Parts: sequence; C-alpha cells; structure tokens
Amino acid sequence: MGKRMVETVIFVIAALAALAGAVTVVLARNPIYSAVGLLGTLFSVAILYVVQLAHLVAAVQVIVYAGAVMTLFLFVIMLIGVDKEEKRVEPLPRQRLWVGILAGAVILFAAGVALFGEFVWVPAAATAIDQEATNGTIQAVAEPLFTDWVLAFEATALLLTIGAAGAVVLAQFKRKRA
Amino acid sequence: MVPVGWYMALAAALFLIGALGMLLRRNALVMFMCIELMLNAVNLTLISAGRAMNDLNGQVAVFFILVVAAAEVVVGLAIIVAIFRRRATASVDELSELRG
Amino acid sequence: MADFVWLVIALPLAGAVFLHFFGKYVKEPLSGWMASAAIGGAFVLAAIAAVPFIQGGGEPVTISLWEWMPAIGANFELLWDPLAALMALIVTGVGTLIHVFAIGYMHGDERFHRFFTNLNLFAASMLTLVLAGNYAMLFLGWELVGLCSYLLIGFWYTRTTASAAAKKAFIVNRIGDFGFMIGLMLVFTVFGTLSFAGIFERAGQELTSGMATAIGLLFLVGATGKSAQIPLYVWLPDAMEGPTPVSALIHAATMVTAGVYVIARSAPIYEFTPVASTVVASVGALTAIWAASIALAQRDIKKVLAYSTISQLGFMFLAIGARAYVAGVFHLMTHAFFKALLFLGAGSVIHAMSDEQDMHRMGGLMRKMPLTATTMAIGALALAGIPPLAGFWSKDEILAADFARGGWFYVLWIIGLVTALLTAFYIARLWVLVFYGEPRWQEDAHPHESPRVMTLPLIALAFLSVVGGLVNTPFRLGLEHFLEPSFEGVHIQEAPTDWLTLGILAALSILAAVVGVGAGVLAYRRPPERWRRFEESFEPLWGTWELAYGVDDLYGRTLVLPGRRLAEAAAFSVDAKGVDGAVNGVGRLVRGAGDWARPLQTGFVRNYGVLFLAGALVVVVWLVASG
Amino acid sequence: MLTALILLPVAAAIVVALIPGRRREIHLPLGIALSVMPLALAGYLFWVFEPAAGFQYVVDVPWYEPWGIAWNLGVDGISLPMVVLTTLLVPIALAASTTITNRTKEFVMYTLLLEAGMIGAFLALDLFLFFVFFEAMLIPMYFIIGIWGTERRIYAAVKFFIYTAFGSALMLAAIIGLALTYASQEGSASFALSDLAGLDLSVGTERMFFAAFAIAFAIKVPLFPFHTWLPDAHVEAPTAGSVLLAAVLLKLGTYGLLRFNLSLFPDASVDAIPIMAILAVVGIIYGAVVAIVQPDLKKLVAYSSVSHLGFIVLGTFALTSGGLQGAVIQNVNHGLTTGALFLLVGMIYDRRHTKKIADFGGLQKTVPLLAGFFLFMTFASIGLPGLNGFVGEFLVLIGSYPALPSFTVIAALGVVLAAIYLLWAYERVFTGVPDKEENSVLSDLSGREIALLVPIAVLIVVIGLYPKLLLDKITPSTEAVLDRIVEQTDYTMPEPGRIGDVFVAGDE
Amino acid sequence: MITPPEISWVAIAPDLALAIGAALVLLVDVQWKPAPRVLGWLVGAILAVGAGLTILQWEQGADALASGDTESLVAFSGLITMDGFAIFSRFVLIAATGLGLAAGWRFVVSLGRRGAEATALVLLATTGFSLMVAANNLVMLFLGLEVGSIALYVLAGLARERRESEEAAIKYFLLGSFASAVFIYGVALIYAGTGSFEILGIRQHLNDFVISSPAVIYIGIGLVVAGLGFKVSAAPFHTWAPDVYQGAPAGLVGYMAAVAKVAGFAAIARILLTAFSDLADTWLPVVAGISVLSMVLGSVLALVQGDVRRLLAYSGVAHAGFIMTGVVGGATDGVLFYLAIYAIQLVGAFAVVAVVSGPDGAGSSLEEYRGLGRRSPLLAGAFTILLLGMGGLPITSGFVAKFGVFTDAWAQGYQWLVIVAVIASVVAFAFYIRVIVVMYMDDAGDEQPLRVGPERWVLALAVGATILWGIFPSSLLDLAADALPI
Repeated sequence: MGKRMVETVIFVIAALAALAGAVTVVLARNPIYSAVGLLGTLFSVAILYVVQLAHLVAAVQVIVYAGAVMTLFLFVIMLIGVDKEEKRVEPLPRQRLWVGILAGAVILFAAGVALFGEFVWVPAAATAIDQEATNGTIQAVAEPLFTDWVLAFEATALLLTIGAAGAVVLAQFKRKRA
Repeated sequence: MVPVGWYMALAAALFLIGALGMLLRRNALVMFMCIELMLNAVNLTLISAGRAMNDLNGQVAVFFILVVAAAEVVVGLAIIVAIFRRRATASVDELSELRG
Repeated sequence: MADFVWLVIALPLAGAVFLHFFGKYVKEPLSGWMASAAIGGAFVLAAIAAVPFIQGGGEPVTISLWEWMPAIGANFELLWDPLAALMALIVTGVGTLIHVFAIGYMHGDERFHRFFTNLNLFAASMLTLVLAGNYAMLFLGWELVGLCSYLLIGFWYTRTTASAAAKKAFIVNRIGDFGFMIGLMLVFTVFGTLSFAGIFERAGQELTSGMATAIGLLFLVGATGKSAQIPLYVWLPDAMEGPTPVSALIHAATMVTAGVYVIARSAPIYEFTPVASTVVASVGALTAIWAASIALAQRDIKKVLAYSTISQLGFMFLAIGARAYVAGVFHLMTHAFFKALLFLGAGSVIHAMSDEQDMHRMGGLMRKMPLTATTMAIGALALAGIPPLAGFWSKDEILAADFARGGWFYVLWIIGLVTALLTAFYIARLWVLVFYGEPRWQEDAHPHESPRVMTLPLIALAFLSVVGGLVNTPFRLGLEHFLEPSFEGVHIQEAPTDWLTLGILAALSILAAVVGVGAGVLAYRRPPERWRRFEESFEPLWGTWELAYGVDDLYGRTLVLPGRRLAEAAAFSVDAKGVDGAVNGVGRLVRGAGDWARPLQTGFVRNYGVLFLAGALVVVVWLVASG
Repeated sequence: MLTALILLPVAAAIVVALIPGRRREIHLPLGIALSVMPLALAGYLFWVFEPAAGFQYVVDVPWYEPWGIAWNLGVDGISLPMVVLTTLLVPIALAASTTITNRTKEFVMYTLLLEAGMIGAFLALDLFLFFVFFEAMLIPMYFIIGIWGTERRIYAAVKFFIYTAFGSALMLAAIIGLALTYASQEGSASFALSDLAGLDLSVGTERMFFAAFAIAFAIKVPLFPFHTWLPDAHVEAPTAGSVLLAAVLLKLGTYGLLRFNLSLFPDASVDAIPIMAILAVVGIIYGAVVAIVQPDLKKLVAYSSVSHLGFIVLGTFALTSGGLQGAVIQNVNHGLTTGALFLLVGMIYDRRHTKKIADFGGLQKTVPLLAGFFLFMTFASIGLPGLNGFVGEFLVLIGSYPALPSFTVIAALGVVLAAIYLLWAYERVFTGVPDKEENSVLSDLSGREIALLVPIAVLIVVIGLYPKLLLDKITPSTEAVLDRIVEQTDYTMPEPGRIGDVFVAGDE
Repeated sequence: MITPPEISWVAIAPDLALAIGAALVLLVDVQWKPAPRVLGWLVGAILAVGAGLTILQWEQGADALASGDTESLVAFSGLITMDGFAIFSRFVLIAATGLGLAAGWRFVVSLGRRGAEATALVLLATTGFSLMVAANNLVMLFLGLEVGSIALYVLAGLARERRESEEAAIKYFLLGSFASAVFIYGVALIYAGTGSFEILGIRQHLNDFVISSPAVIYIGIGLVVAGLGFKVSAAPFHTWAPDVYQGAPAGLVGYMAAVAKVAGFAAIARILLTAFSDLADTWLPVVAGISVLSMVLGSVLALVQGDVRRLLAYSGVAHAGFIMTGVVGGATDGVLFYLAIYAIQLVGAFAVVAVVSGPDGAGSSLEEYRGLGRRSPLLAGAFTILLLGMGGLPITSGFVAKFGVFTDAWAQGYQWLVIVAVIASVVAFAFYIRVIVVMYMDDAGDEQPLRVGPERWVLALAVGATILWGIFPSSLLDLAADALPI
C-alpha cells in the first residue's frame, strides 16, 4: 500500500465521517446530538489537517475546539436544558421550500461550473507539491506567525479582550424591580 | 496523493451543509454550531489550497480563524444565555418582534 | 399742423383720470359739467384740426407718439385723415350732447361722478379707436371701449341682470375679437407690420386674393361682435340694462359703429376681396331684416330701439359690403344723430315714468311731455326715412348703391327695401304707443316734462337729424369729397348717376317709408283691445318675434350649456381624477410597493438568512456567468 | 454686486433670526424693511444695466476647481426683469402677511431665504450653481405652504416638493452628463453655461438632455399634464406663498426653458417646437376650461396661471423676435397681475375666511375699493390693451403666428376663455345684492393694503402703455438667443412680410 | 532562528492608542471607579490622541506619496498600509466614534458600572474597524472586521432592560457571524485562486497571469462582496439593519451604523478597486445591480415605516446603494467624501433620536416627533437640516456627496444607474419629508421641551458639517482626492 493509497483511504474515511457529523448537526433533534456530531466533524477535519501536514493547526483544532469550545457549548446546553428537543414541524411558512430551492440551486450551479466550466481550485502553476514547504510543524508555523503576521497575532488579543469584556457586560444582568 | 479538488469539494460540501443548517434549525445553539461548521470548512479550504500552492500562509490564516471562532463563541454563548435567562427559550423564531 | 390732435384723446382721458381720483370731492352736477367740458373741448379741438379737410386741402398725417411694441410694428401713433376726423367729430359732438343729457338723467345717483368717469373714459377710448394709426392701437381702443361698455352696462351692479348683461357683452365681443386678432396675425405675417401707412401702401404688392379674403372675413368676425351683427348681436339687447345715456352713446351712436369703421378703414384690403365684401353686405342685409322683424314685436321701448340699432347697423354693413363706403359712413353719421335722439327721448320718457319701460303701460304722453314727443317724432321720421330728414338721404344712398352694384346685390336691395318698410312700421308703432291714445300708466306714475338740461340736447339732436342729411345729397356730394383723401386708391361704389333711376329708387324708398309709417299709425292709434287683436292675428309669427326668435335660448342650449358641461367634465373628471389621479397614483404605487415589500422583513432570523444566501448566490452566479 | 444681491436677503434672514422670538411684533416690519434693500439694489441694477452688453456684472469665482464648478453670476436682459420682479414682490408679499401671527419670525426668515434662492437661480450662469438654487428654494417654499397653509397644506406641500424635486432630479442627471461630455471633449471640467452651450452633442444625446431639462421646467411652469401640483399648492398656501409661487417660482420654469434649453440644445429645441407648442396650447385651453367651473376663487386663479403660462412657452418656442420678447415681458406681467390677484384673494380671505365663490355675492357694495382693484387686475389678466397683460399676450400671439400659425390660432382662444372665467367669477363674487349677512359687514381696503396694490397697479399701467422701458432692456438679449439658434442650426426664422414663407415653418 | 519582525509604530499608532486606551478605561474603572465625567474626559483624551496620531500619519503618508515611494506605505510585511485612504477612513472612524459616544453618553452613564466596559468596547470596536480599513491583507481585514463586529454585537445587546435589545443582539450576532463565515470563505477561495491574501499581491497576480478559468476567484469575490454587503447593509443583505437599529440602544445606534458602514465600504472599495481592478468589467454590473436594488428597496421601504429608527435604517440601505454608485464610479474620493459626510449626519440624526427616545432608549415611533418643531425648535431644526442633508438637498454636503458619486458613475458609462439613483433620491426626499411634516406641520399638545445633554455638541458639529461642507466643500473634497489607496 503506497503512501498515496493510504492518503486516499484516510481521506475517504475522514471525509465521510466529517459529512456524517455535519449532517448530524443539522438533522439531530436534540442539541446534544448536534454537539456530538460537530465534535465528530471537528475530529475528522483535524485528521485531514494532519494528512496535509498541518500539524500545529490540527493540534490547536483538537485542543481549542474539541477541548474548550465544545465544552462551553455543552455547558450552555446543560444550562438551557437537555430535554429541549426541537419539533419536526417547521413553524416558518415556506422556509423549508426556500431552503430546498436554494440548496438545489447551489448544487446545480456547482455541478454546472464543475462540468462545463473547466473548473480548477488552484492555479495550474502549482502542481508539484513540495512536502517540506508546507510541513506545518510548530516551528515552521511559528516563524511567519511571529514575524510576518505579528500584527495579526496581536490583533487577536483584542478579540479575546472583547470576548472577556463582552461576556462580562452581558452576564452582569440584574432584573429591575417591577 | 489525493487531488486538492477533493479536499476543496469536501470543504464546500461542509460549508453548504452548515449554511443550510443555519437556515433550517431554530435553536440558536445549533445554528451557532452550524456557523462553526462553516468556519471549519473554510479552514479546510485554506489548508488544502496552501498545501497545493506550497504556501504556509494558509495554515497561519487558519490559526487566526480559530481564534476568531473562539471569541465568537464566548460572546455568542453569552448572548444566548442572557436571552435564555429572560425568556427561557433558545428558539430564534420566538425572537421576531422587530419586523416590517 | 394737426400735431395737437392727441389732445382730442387726452382731454377726455384727463377728465376721466381726474374724476376717478377726485370725483368724490366734486359736488354732483359739477362733475358732470366737468366731464361734458372735457369732451366738448375735444370736439372743439377736433373741429379745428379738421378745418383743412373741410376746406379740401388737407393731407392725411401720421403722428407718432412713442414706441410700444416695435417688434410687431405696433407703436403709439395717430392717423389724422378725413375719416378719422369725421368719426372724431361724431363721437365728440354726439358725445357732448349725451354727456349733458346725462347730467339730468343721472341726477341723484350715488355714484354720479363714477358714471361720468366712465363716460369720459369711454370717449377717450373711442377716440383712440378712431384716431389710431395702426391696427394695434385700433385694437387698444377697440378693447377699451369694450371695457367701458362692460363698466357702463353693469353700472347698476346690484342688479344681477345688469352684471350678467355686462359680462355677456364683453364675452361675446371677445369672441369677435378672437377673429379680429387672428386677422391681425395674418396682417402682421403678410406685411410685417401693423401700421396703416405701411399696410395700405403695399397692399397691392403683398396681398393675394385668398389672403385678402381671409383677413377680410376675420375682420368681419370682429366687426360682427362689436357692431352686433348676426350671429353675435345677442349682447346688444341685453346691454339695455345700462343707463339710457349709455345706450344712446355707446350702443347706438358710437361704439357699435366701430365695426363699420374698421371695415371702412380696411377698405384697401377689401379692395382685393370681392368675396369678403359680398359676405359683409349679406350679413348686413340679413341682420337688418332679422332685427327689424324682432323690433316689430317688442314691448320694451329700449328693446325696440336696440333691435332697431342692430338693424340699422346692418344697413351700414350692407353699404360698406357693397363698397359704398361713403354711404355707409354717411349712414353711420345720420344714424348717430337720430338714434341718439331716439334713445335720449326714450330716456326722457323712462325718467318721467319712474323707470317704466313697458310701452303697454304708456300712452298719451304727448300732452305731458310735448317737447320730448316732438323731438322723438322727428327722430322717428328720420329713422323711417321720410324726406328730407337725415335718415332718408343716407338710407336712400345705400339702397341706390346696392342696386347699382347689381347681381346678388339686387336681392340685398330688396331685403333692404323690405327692412325700410318694417323700420317705418315699428318706429311708428313705438311713437304712437308711447305718446298717443289714452294713458295706460300705473297709478303712481306722474309723468312730467324733463328738465332743460335734458331737453336741450334733444332739441340739438333733432336739429341735426333734420339737417344732417344735407351734407351729402345727390345734388351736392359734400361728404364724398370730404372723405376722398381717406379712400384714395380704393374703388368706391357710387349710386346710379342717371336721375331717372335715382328718382325711381328714391320713390320706392319713400313709398316704403310712407307705407310703413302709415300702417303703423293706423294700426296703433286704435284702442288697446284692437291693436292687441291685430298683433294676435299674426301669431305665431308675432310671438316668435317677441321672443327674438329664441336665439338666446338656442345659444344657451347649444353653446353655453354644453360648454359648461365640458368644462365641468374637464375639471372634475379629467383633471381631478385623470391627470391628478395619475400623479397621485404614482405616489400610491410607490407606497404600495413599499407595503408590498414590507412582509419581506418577516422578523425571523432564518428568513433573513435565506434572503442573504439567495442574494449571495445570485451575485456569485452572475459573476461566474459573466466572467 | 450680484453676489451682494443674493447675500442681502440671506443677511436679512440672519438679522431676523437674531431677534428673540418673543419680540414678535418687530419681526415682520423688520423683514419688510430689510427686504427693501435688495429692491433698491435691483432697481439700481436696472438703472445702470446696458442693454447691448450681454451678460454684465459677471462674477466668476471658482468654487471647486477639479469639478469645474464656479460661483458664476451674471445678468442680462432676460434675467434682469425677473430679478427686479422678485425683489419687488417679496416686500409686498411680506407686507401682505400681517395676518400671520404664529411663528412670524420663521415665516419672515423663510421668505427672505426664498428670495435669495430665487435671485440666485435667475442670476446663476453655472449649471451646478443654478441647480443648487433651483432646488434649495424648494425648502423655504415647502415650509411656507406646509406650516402656514390651510387645511390640506401638508398634502399640498409634500406634493409640491416631491413633484418638483422629481423633475429637477432628471435635470441633475442631464447636467452631470453635459459636464462630463464637456470634460471628455475639452479635457477640463466646467459647468459654465457659456462653455456647455458650445458642446458638440450627438442628436440622440442632445434630445435626451433636452427632454430632461424640459421636463424639469415643464413641471415648474407648469405645463399640462404636469400641472396638478399647482392648484393644490396655491389653494393651500398662505397669501405670500401664493404670490411668490405664482409670480416668481413658476417663472423659473419658463425662464429655464428660455435660458437653458434654447442655449444648450439649439438643435433639439428646434426639433421640439411642435411638442412644446402642443403642450403650451393644450395648457392654455385646458387651464382656461378647467378654470371656468372652479368653485374656489384661488383655484380659479391658479388654473388661470396654467393657461397664461402656456402663452409664455408658446412665445418662447415660436423662436421669433416678437414671441421671445412677449415671453419675457409676459413673465413679468403674469408675475404682477397674478401676484396681485392672489393678494386680493388673500385680502378677501382675511375678511371672510372662505375662498368659495358660492359664499360671496355683491361684495362691490361693501368693499368697492377692493372690487375696483380686483376688476382692474382681472382686466390686466384678461389682456386688456393699455394694461400689461396685453403687451405680452399680443406680442406672443402676433409674434408667434408666422412661425406656428395653427397653434397660435388655438392659443388665441385662450384670450376668449380668460374673459369668460374671470368675468364670470367677478360677477358671482362682487355683483348683485349682498344677500348673505356676513358679506354686508366687511370692511374695505385699509391704507396698508392699498399701499401694497398701488405699486403693482402703476407698473401694470406703465408696462401696458410704455413697455419700451422693459423691451429696450430685453430685446438685445432675446435677439442674441435667436441669433445663436439661427447660427447653430438650420432653422430659418420666419420673416413676416413675405407671403411665401407664411405656411412654411412648423405647421406640419 | 526567527528574526525579530520589523515593527512600524507609525503605521499602527492610532490603533495602538485606542487599544491601550480601551485597556486604560477598563483598568481605571476597576481601580478607581471614577465618576462618569472623569471617564468622559479620559475617553475624549484617548480619541483626541488617536485623531492627532492620524494627522501625524497623514503627514508621513503625504511625504511618502510625494516621493513616489509606495513601498514605505506598507508595513508589517504587507499586513497593513498607511496610505491616504486608510488614514482618511480612520480619521472618519475616530471622529464618528467621538461624536457617537457623545451622543450616547447619557446612555453610557445610565449603564452605571457597566458604562466603562461599554466605553471600552466602543474603543475596541473602533480599533478593529480602524485596522480593517488599513488592512492590506484579507485575513488581517477579517480580523479587524471581527474585532469590530463582535464588539458591536455586544453593544447591540447592552440595553438589557428592553426585550428588543436582546432580540437585536441575537439577530445581529447570528446573521453577522453567518456573513463573516461567508466572507472568510470567499477570502479562502480568493487565496486558492490567486495564492495570496495580500491586496497588492492579488493585484500583482492578476496583472501577471491571464487566468484561464477564474471561476473560483469570481465565487470568492461574490462571497466577499456578500459578506461586506451585509456589514454595510446593502440590499439584499440588509435585512438585519432595521431590526437591529430599532432594538439596539438608541444612543449608540448612530455610532454602530456609522462605523460599520465606513469600514465596510472602505473595505469594499479597497478590495474591488485595488485588488480586482483588472476584473472590473465583470464585477461592475453586479455591484451596479446591488446598488440599484439597495436604492430602490431602501427608499421604497423607508417610505412606509412608522418608526424613525427603522426609517433611518432603510434610508441607510438606500445610502448603501448611493455609495455603491460611487464604487461603480471607480473613484475612491467620491466614496470617501460620501462616507465622511454620511457618517457625521447619521450620528447626528441618531443623536436626535436618542434625545427624543430618552436615555433608556424607549420607542422611537414617528408619533413621538409630533410637534417637535414647537417643543424643541433647535432640536427639530437640526434634525431637519440633517434629514435634508441625507436627502441630498443642494447647499447641504449631502448634495455634494451625491453629486460626486453620480458624476463618477456617469463617467464610467453607468448613465442608467445615475438616472435610477436620482429618481431614488426623490423617493428618499419623500420619506425624509414625512418626518419633517410630523415635526413641523402637525399640531401638537404643548409638552415640555426635551432635555438635551452632550448631544447638542454633536448636533452643532453635524449641522455645521452639513451646511459648511455643502457650501464650501473644497476642503474636504481636496483631502478625499488626496486620500488614494496604494
């Protein structure tokens, strides 16, 4: 089994798992199941990151997402109530119809472009893949992150500050009398 | 070697599923999860494209998007919790007093 | 030399302006005398200025005053020629007498000075008309006399009939003016100017006969309005609502002859259009007999005189249409004398009878007011055409000229002759009904002779009615020579020159007059029951005449009412609903679009999401498809 | 000097604004006194104006150079009478507004600002500047109608505003297009009338731009079928509003057609003669017919405006000396007579608080002076010779006939109809016996009111008898307009006096 | 071995000042619990420093531009620029922030303890948008956008006493995140298509290569436009705006709307006009389409609103359309001028709304404006001028702005767009006029005049800007003309 074959197999399995997870998120009546579905997708995508040598990103994905974000989600679900299942009935008139039409249109469009448009995802110039160039080790990613992208990195600090301040402001809620 | 197009197509599919889920579900939490799904699709796209072009910047960008997602989660969940505390519901359909 | 003729206009105008602003500070008779002095002064000036023409040596002069609308060749300029001089003399002369008469007649009216303001203003306007040196200025006078007519007919504004009559007079005249104005447009288009001098000199080079016919007919339209000819005569009988001096001055002697004057003035244009001339004459003849027949059956003394005026104006048209301009103007002059006389006499009667105008309630007034009766008798005979009074000479000349013209004009001549007969009859009827027989007046009437200030003008006019005709007899064509410079280069229809024809024609004319007068006297000197029966024997014709053929009613039903309906439809359906509805409809449409689009904003997040995604999809598809 | 003329009313408005609101009694007198200053300046301008010198006292200060816009003012024989008329009527309109007791200060301010806008629009030689004034004056007028009007004032004000704004919006697009065409042909941007007038436009473009301008002005004039805002606006507006609206604002439409359409688009103007003539004539007849049966006195006068302004448009597009002169002078005349008529209707309204014709009757008995003035103005409006209306109408009619015979003939019918609707109205309002009790106790004109009417009446007579005063100033400018058109197009002006040409132009 | 990056302090000086300021506010609040007045002065000082620093930047940028040295305008390895475009937009943002905070200050004060956090959030949001308008890198741009947007989500939910505020927050949050995801997916696709996140890099790439099958790039552009179209509330991505404007705290809505619009349009203009100028033939019609839809839908819907805030929201949709015509026109100066003018007017208009609604930000139905001309003549007068300015009446700056963008669009050959735009602006008049009618022409009971706080300074400035720049627009126009993107 060549390296290529291995990658293909892993891709197929992970892709199916990711899709299954995604579908679960959308279709599960209980938010808990949705959360679990999302978790599955996250892991599957992380696997695909690894396959593509994005090691650091994969690790962050698992730690931040699966670890922190999903936990938060679960906390909130617990807070709101696990048993709150959504009814199958769509309360909004025609919403599903429109979504269906929209989905159909997107798929038709995608198929049309793919079949008749000589669609390519990336410029043909970059065919030969240099494994080393994108080997996302911590060191390899860190270098651009802290040199070229240092400003963006600092900007994330703002994001987190806002997250903290915002959560505080929103949570400090005292119902007024009356 | 899996063609880059496969990865991208997978990402597109995930993105679409996420987007449709956003429109189909009325639980704010689940809608929010769908947005996470879409962001993951974006990440996958970036990594795959970067790999195909021998460019590490794709991975760096993913790093930032992860942070953004995290910050969104904090604020978003705070809003949802705040609403729940007053109205005891997480269904966005019930928040439709402003219209017209 | 005659540069001062502008004073002829300015004097009465100054009188009008003065009385307008300061009249209320001037005591009653004085303001009347001031007005009379103003117009009397104008008469003197006109007479002085006319001396050269009378002597036979004068040349027409054009006097430029100031620029008005140079772009269309219309400036303030006066043309002083024999025709203008004659008209000016008539206007000022008869006008003065009527002014004086009015001092007595309007005695006690609370707006006494206002009346004389308007009379003076009228005199100034009329003089502007006749002295104008171009069509624009003529039109100025033309419209101003219309204004004065409006003001004076509606003088007693609290009477609704009076104001309605005033309005009707102005509007009907405007309809005529419409034609007149188009005629002026044509004149301007052809000649590039409106000045008489410029036009008449070049008439021969510029005018085609078609154009001349068009202009001639359009001027005729204007003239039918002002001179109360078919079909626009309907305003004149109503105009009798005005005070009687007004009827005498405006609606008998002067203003209504403006149409005759315009056509006479435009003779160089009519020169090129026999068609238009013939139409003028035919309209005149038709009007003459039409109005005379109506006059037969009227009970109101002023109505008889009004229809008589229309009829006599028809005679004048008959003359100028036959190109007997001198005859026409001659009749204009004599008519001014005797018709003014008749009106003033009628005024005197009405005054005496405390505003009674129904002849059925008069009778036997000769004893109470002999002077009035006598002068009116003279006027009546002059109108009837009994020689040697003024009316005979002018009327005879008209009929003779028409006869001499021949062809279609034989028909018109016969009509004229019949009209003369009718005229003699109705005027005899009038006089007999008023002054002869047993008194039929109401208990509270105390008829009395009018004061001196009123009778003196009557006497003066009676004198003129007697001798006025002598200025132009077949034996001595004084007027014709006098007017020659005004009609230079224009072919004038003369009466037959051989004495035999002339004699036969005169005899026929005298016969008609005598028969008419005789029949009238015979029929009405009997007691009322008898002549009533006489009138009834003519039914239904008599009734038709009494109702003036129902023309007013006809106009009302066929023109006024549909016009009003149309206006109402335009205003309340087309405009309010249609045009404005469309405008408001656009507004409503936009609002409607807003209301329609509003439900898009459902308030549901997920609906918004669908819209967002759909929009994004459209954008993407569009980009890819066009890229 | 021209700048001062525009800024004076603005300064006056500011002065009025600085007076505290509670000193109510001095706002109006102060406003009147201040508004005499522009009148004096305009009078001086009229005095020193040189007829033959084209645009004079030109001010040309760049405003924003890269766009080519400039504070470009100038006066010629076409705009001069309008400026004088504006400055004359503003004090009169203000002085006629003593019945306005609430928010007097704002009222005076708005009127003065309106004056500035109107003067500016008449003086502007830069299209951008013109548009600014043209549009900006909507606001004060809008407030004047909307705040001090009668019952349906809001509807009327909004309709007035939106309708006219719609027209000018299209004009804005055309102005932009013109300026950019100039920029692409000459390399530098300019909105100056003199620059844009020489543009080389394709036939289609020129017609499109012409249409855009023409619609804007047609709404302002207003020409049928764009007229329906006018009766509403007039009826609801306070007296001063009606006076200024009728006397000046409407003139911007006719002025614009003359100044901009003819200068900027000579070819399209010549091509558009039939259309404009049809609209003008339809307006004349239609306005008159509709006026006949109006139950409201003000509405009647408003529709008479529609009719009268048709004459101006007809004269403008006849493209003859007489027609153009008549159009310009009729601009003034209509301003005077209709302005005065609105004043009088306002005075009646002040006394009786109704404008319905049916509510009156026999007023001449109780208010003879008012009746006299009304009759005088009525006859001026009807076009009685010797008064001003005649000079304008007669010039237009006689002057237009050689170019547009059949249209002119129909237009002349309007003269007949004018007599019908106005005299009928006079009859119903003033004559007869005052049978309604309210009508028999009215007071006649006060000295103040007479003082308002007399200057107008004097001008009416002066222009009627001695229009040379105005025509001398006007003629060189209108001739210049004609010369340009003859020069730039293959249009031949009909020359009266040569019979062969009579039925050639424009009668197909 | 990592070499330390080169730090260009000048390029981020204002952002740094704001960010530090935000931190300072939070720290001071925790430490000393100062009176609102002190906090106000502190924030004012911070904003003044930020504004001052932008002026400093302008000097630098002008020098660089004069020497033709565009390289030096790009800092942080191409993440960010300090071109005139960025600096101008940034200054507008800071000015809008100052005015917006002044307008909403009474609301901030009424929040009590949470006031400091709210202030800090405002400062942070401005920092984010400020980075966004300066970003030369799409990911950097996205980060700035998110910093700003997330802060705005929180601000929308601050009026917690009102149910509408929560609804506004969750709607804004969900839809905003959704739009952000769409945007960043577009960025990813553009990256896939061109291999670069950098705006200059993308332009370089499109210059150097003829791309045979550019569908992926077009999809990317489309998604980016949709995402940013959401932020600027262009139709059909506008649906959130009315609901959020109505629900969010009255005092801060003006600020929120203004900065989002300024930053969003700056980004759209920069991306489309700089990065994708070579593909203009393709995207111009699409942008024109969005423009038309925005103008028509916004104007028509605003016409039927009974709530002033919703009305202003829909008018904002229409304005997005008008500004889009400037983008179609392809000249950034028209867009920048319009943005500056509109931002000021918007903040001013919402200051009036804030006064009328009161500090607790209750309703803003048209009924409450009845007779305002009598109650508070100055307030009503200011509102009138601002509304007319937004409507684009000549002698207000709004007209100059509209004129500018229309001229640009016409010059690009989009005459039909200009015609639609002028007609739409007439419809726009109709709804602005409605408000004026209610204020002046409807009779009202005599109520007490409204209490006006710091809003009066906002109004004075906004009215002054509306009229002065309407009559003498050249100063600002010259600046906008100099403020070119690299």
